[in-house]
Amino acid sequence: GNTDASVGTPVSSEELAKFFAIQPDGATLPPGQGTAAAGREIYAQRCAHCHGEHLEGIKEAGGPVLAGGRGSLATDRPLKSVESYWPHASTLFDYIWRTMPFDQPGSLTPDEVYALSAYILSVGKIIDDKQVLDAKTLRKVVMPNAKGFFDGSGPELDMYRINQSASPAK
Amino acid sequence: GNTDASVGTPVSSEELAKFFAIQPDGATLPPGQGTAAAGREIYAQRCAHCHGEHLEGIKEAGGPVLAGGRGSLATDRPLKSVESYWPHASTLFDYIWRTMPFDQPGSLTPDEVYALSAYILSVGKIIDDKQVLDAKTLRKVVMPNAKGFFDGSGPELDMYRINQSASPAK
Amino acid sequence: TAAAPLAAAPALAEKKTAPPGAVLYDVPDDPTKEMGRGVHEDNGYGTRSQFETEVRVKADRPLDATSWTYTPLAATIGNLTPSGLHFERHHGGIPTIDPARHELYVHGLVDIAKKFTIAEIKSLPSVTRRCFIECSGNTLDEWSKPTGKNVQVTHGLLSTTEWTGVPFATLARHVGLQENAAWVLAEGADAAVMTRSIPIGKLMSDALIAYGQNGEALRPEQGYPLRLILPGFEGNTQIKWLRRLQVSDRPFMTHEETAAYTDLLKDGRAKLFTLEMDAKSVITFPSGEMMLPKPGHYLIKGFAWSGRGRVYAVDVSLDGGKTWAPARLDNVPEPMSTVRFSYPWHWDGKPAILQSRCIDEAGNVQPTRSELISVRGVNSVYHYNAIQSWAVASDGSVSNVHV
Amino acid sequence: TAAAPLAAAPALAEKKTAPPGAVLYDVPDDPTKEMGRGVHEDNGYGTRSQFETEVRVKADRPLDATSWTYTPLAATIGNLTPSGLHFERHHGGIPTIDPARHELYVHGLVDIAKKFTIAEIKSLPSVTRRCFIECSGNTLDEWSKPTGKNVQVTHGLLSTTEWTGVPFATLARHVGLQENAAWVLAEGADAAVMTRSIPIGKLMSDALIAYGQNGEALRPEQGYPLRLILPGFEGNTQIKWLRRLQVSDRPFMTHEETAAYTDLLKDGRAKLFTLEMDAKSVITFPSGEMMLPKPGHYLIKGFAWSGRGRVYAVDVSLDGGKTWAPARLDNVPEPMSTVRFSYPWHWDGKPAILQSRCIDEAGNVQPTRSELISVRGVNSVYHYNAIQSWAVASDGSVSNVHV
Ligand code: HEC
Ligand code: HEC
Ligand SMILES: [Ca+2]
Ligand SMILES: [Ca+2]
Ligand SMILES: [Ca+2]
Ligand SMILES: [Ca+2]
Ligand SMILES: [Ca+2]
Ligand SMILES: [Ca+2]
Ligand SMILES: [Co+2]
Ligand SMILES: [Co+2]
Repeated sequence: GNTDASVGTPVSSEELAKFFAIQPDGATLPPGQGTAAAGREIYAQRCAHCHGEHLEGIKEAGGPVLAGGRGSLATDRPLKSVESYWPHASTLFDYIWRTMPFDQPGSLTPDEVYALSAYILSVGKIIDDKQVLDAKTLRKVVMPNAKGFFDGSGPELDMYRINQSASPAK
Repeated sequence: GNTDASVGTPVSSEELAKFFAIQPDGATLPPGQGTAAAGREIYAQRCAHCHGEHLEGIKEAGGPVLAGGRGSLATDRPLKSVESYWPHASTLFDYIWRTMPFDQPGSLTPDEVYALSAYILSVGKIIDDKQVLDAKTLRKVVMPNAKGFFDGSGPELDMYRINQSASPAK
Repeated sequence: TAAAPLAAAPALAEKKTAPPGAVLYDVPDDPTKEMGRGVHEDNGYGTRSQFETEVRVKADRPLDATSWTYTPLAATIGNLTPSGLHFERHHGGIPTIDPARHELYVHGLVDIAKKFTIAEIKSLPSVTRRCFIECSGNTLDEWSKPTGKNVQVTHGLLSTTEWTGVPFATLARHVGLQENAAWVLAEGADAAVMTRSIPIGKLMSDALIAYGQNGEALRPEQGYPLRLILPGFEGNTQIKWLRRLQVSDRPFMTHEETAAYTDLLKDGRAKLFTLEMDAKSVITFPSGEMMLPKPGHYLIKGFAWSGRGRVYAVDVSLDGGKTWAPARLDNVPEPMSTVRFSYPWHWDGKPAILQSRCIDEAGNVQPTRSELISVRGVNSVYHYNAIQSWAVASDGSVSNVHV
Repeated sequence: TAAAPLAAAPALAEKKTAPPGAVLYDVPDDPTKEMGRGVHEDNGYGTRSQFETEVRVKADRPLDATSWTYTPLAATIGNLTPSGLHFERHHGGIPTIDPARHELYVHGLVDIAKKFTIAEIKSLPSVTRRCFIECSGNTLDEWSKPTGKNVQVTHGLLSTTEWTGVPFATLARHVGLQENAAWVLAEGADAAVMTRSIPIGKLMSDALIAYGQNGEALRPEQGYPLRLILPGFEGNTQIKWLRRLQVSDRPFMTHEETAAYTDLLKDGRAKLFTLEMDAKSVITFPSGEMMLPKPGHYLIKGFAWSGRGRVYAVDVSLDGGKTWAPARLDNVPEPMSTVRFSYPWHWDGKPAILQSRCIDEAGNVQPTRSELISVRGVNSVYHYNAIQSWAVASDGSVSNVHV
């Protein structure tokens, strides 16, 4: 029984540099940059066969839609995409870098991820297609649905409203 | 949930006749009979290769000793055999019929089991080698160690004797 | 007599291979008349019977590496899910990880960032406890109309396991927590490098860094060699192949807690961090695709669970929710664990609609479908916990219905 | 990148086959950079990790059909024994039984003799509970001198399972018991047609006609499709492949309760019907054949159990029994079930003798070896429950000793 703090090996920040996690403030975004034009090329080569030439998704390939659906969330047929749903651009960078392309995970450089992010955001008309994305600019991107979320933790309190129309007093 | 006694199918005594279990009173011994002479022949063919020509057991074959060891139980090298240890002849009949020969279980007729029992009991000098064993005679066989057992159920009370020699008062 | 040829057992002669998880042996006519097989033919790790055929079924998805399998809930016995039948949900497939090369990093807002080997983690005092894991996407096809044909598909993203591991709080003493520590990123070593942000309060109350499952090491598809166990939280947060815990003062807003695993409401807003699984239950017998041979006595059986504490009670309705009566609880409820319930029923042969509802010790009552959709709409995807209805027709057939 | 060839993982390249119970997969250098394998490659029933190698080991016996295997007690995690590692003892080998052709007969001193199909038994209300099974021959080589080299061999005829089945009392209501019912013969459908006489009081208090083990059907070697479970009783009485219960007014004096499984004393007399397993415990870490790399902190771990109720406490001694101190109990004790205990220890590098003793809720205290042999001699064979001593030498090696 290790009853003191002796278990485990201290690690340096150099050793930790192999990990990443990008928070919404973008403070830990890596050096690098990219544009939609560069992103379009990479996308065509490494993403389009799953997500479709126009980011429309390919059902049989398993790649979901990446743009469109803006304004659809409160309708009967909500379309959730990067454009319509995602609250933070940091998530896009983090996720692509982390796990895409699905068939070659962990193979993209930061420049490529900036470029792909720029491309997807520009197709979604969230940034201008000339915009250079880097650690400084990406953190300033405001997503269309940025205010669409609220903290849903805890029990569903709406389940505890008394239905007035059903109350005998009415 | 079956809340009544409706589950299960009643069975007739004919259907139950395929089972057996011989209790010490021998009440359920089957019809049939056998002698040590007949048993010796069967034993040589079907038992000796595991239990040894002289019932001495064959370690490598896995067949335990079947006779001998009388008077050894209270010594440093007790030898437990049918002759020295078993309290009831009914058990011998039941067990041989149930499961021997080990490599051909359930293949013996009651006559063969009477004969084999007679042979093993006569080698152990428990019955005369001329004795015909059947449902009537087998139940009268008194085993040498018939009185050697007592009910051991419940906790080991001997563990609760205070050791007088270790008591300070002495 | 030697073992009879396989042909003597017609049922098996037809299918020449054993079911998954089993080995095919000759079936003697009378097993008391043939020596059985010796010990250690299995080389020391046993298999299930060749007569047991229930398996996890997989979702019909384009990519098996981001897909799921359902536990055969109607076929499991008792309250544990056998490890080989535990439901799965992977986002980058199942990695094969050598535990000798796997380490857990704990860093961020800590006094001493550290890594821990599996051996080091196993050297610390451990806790063993039972809890369910449910995917928050369980039952997601039932919002608009009855869809799943059987209970394996409607509710099979649910399993119950006895987990062994080290409390997060124990590790926290070995790294030191800084005062502003509030959220922790948990990261997996799979191809999805799966990440979720967990409130530190949850981690410090009952989280386990688990290495054991039902008495042995975690199964590969459950995170071998390490998994984060968060009793009662949605399955996706209980990071498998755990390699890293990063302590922060705020959540990370990862893909799985923004783009996915958030609950869209009618008004277009969406709920973040709906982490606890709600009070829920389901009848497993009789259930969809089953057939009651004739009127008579039947024992209705099912599971109930809640991510918000112990199950307090389960009610059963035989008339589609008009009247309710308490069921028996077949095991002592444990926090964040399933209970088995049962209810003796005499079926008179007339059409009936069977339902169950869970009440947890916090007082939460499993809602009807209309109650649920009145507050959540039908596009939430996740956290569907409405009362399930199974219709028994007069011919004895059972099907999934909405009332 | 595609999966690297097997040669990339040197440890596995050497042994071309997976350990028992596992399937061999390619081991990527970095599992986050390669898509993992998809769901359902296992056809729906999972296997353990290829890195988990512990197995049941078999006794060195002339006939594998009457032999036993030991559970690797030092390798199991938590309190359950995985079904694939449950110890075995067979007297006629493992039969392969088709459940569709298996019936349980209940007859003798009953009002209506009946047979029950497996489906009928499963239709009745069931109980799920955890208990250990220990062979009364467990530890039998330790009477005269320390013999077993490791804890798998000294104590591995012990396993803990969650069993599901129908209480005997439930069946008894379906057949009716006659007034003089006192003992019941239980009979197996194996080649040994194993039989034991069980007191009716035990059957009516907590016996189960079990069909479930750890969430699924019984494993074949544990009695598939039916086993009699008698919590706390010696393993041999818990008849596997159960096919018959014959109610009587007296015991049957079968081979296994006269010639075998009786306990010979010094005076030549022998005890019959020593059915309950006594209070017992063993340290599994550190234990025989292990090596402590250097002085320092270690967490002593072990199991304690009693067939006479719950474990109340476990004491540990570091000096061969001169002084004792209470250990932690790592799980809530359940009746007739194992508990895990642990004890934080700083080893100073000097020779030490580690012991544990179990105290059950009835007040029974596990005896020292001299206490045990003073009342039982050294030829009892069965029911050896003395305190086990493991000697830690100054080089860190651990071995089995008597003190
Ligand atoms: C082999 C198929 C495949 C390829 C190639 C691929 N993806 Fe994907 N992508 C997927 C799948 C499948 C998912 C959903 C993953 C899951 O189920 O967790 C996904 C999800 C995403 C998402 C999240 C969508 C959402 O709303 O949740 C983004 C963004 C994305 N991919 C971007 C890319 C980019 C950029 C590339 C190329 C660099 C790429 N993908 C290449 C299959 C692919
Ligand atoms: C293939 C080997 C083999 C053959 C052939 C065989 N036996 Fe056995 N016998 C055994 C084994 C092994 C045991 C112990 C069974 C156990 O472990 O439960 C045994 C046990 C016995 C015992 C009980 C001994 C004791 O004290 O417990 C008797 C009696 C016996 N056999 C009689 C017979 C007779 C009679 C035959 C022939 C008709 C026979 N055996 C043929 C292997 C054999
Ligand atoms: Ca709301
Ligand atoms: Ca005594
Ligand atoms: Ca055969
Ligand atoms: Ca601090
Ligand atoms: Ca590889
Ligand atoms: Ca009666
Ligand atoms: Co949620
Ligand atoms: Co005994």
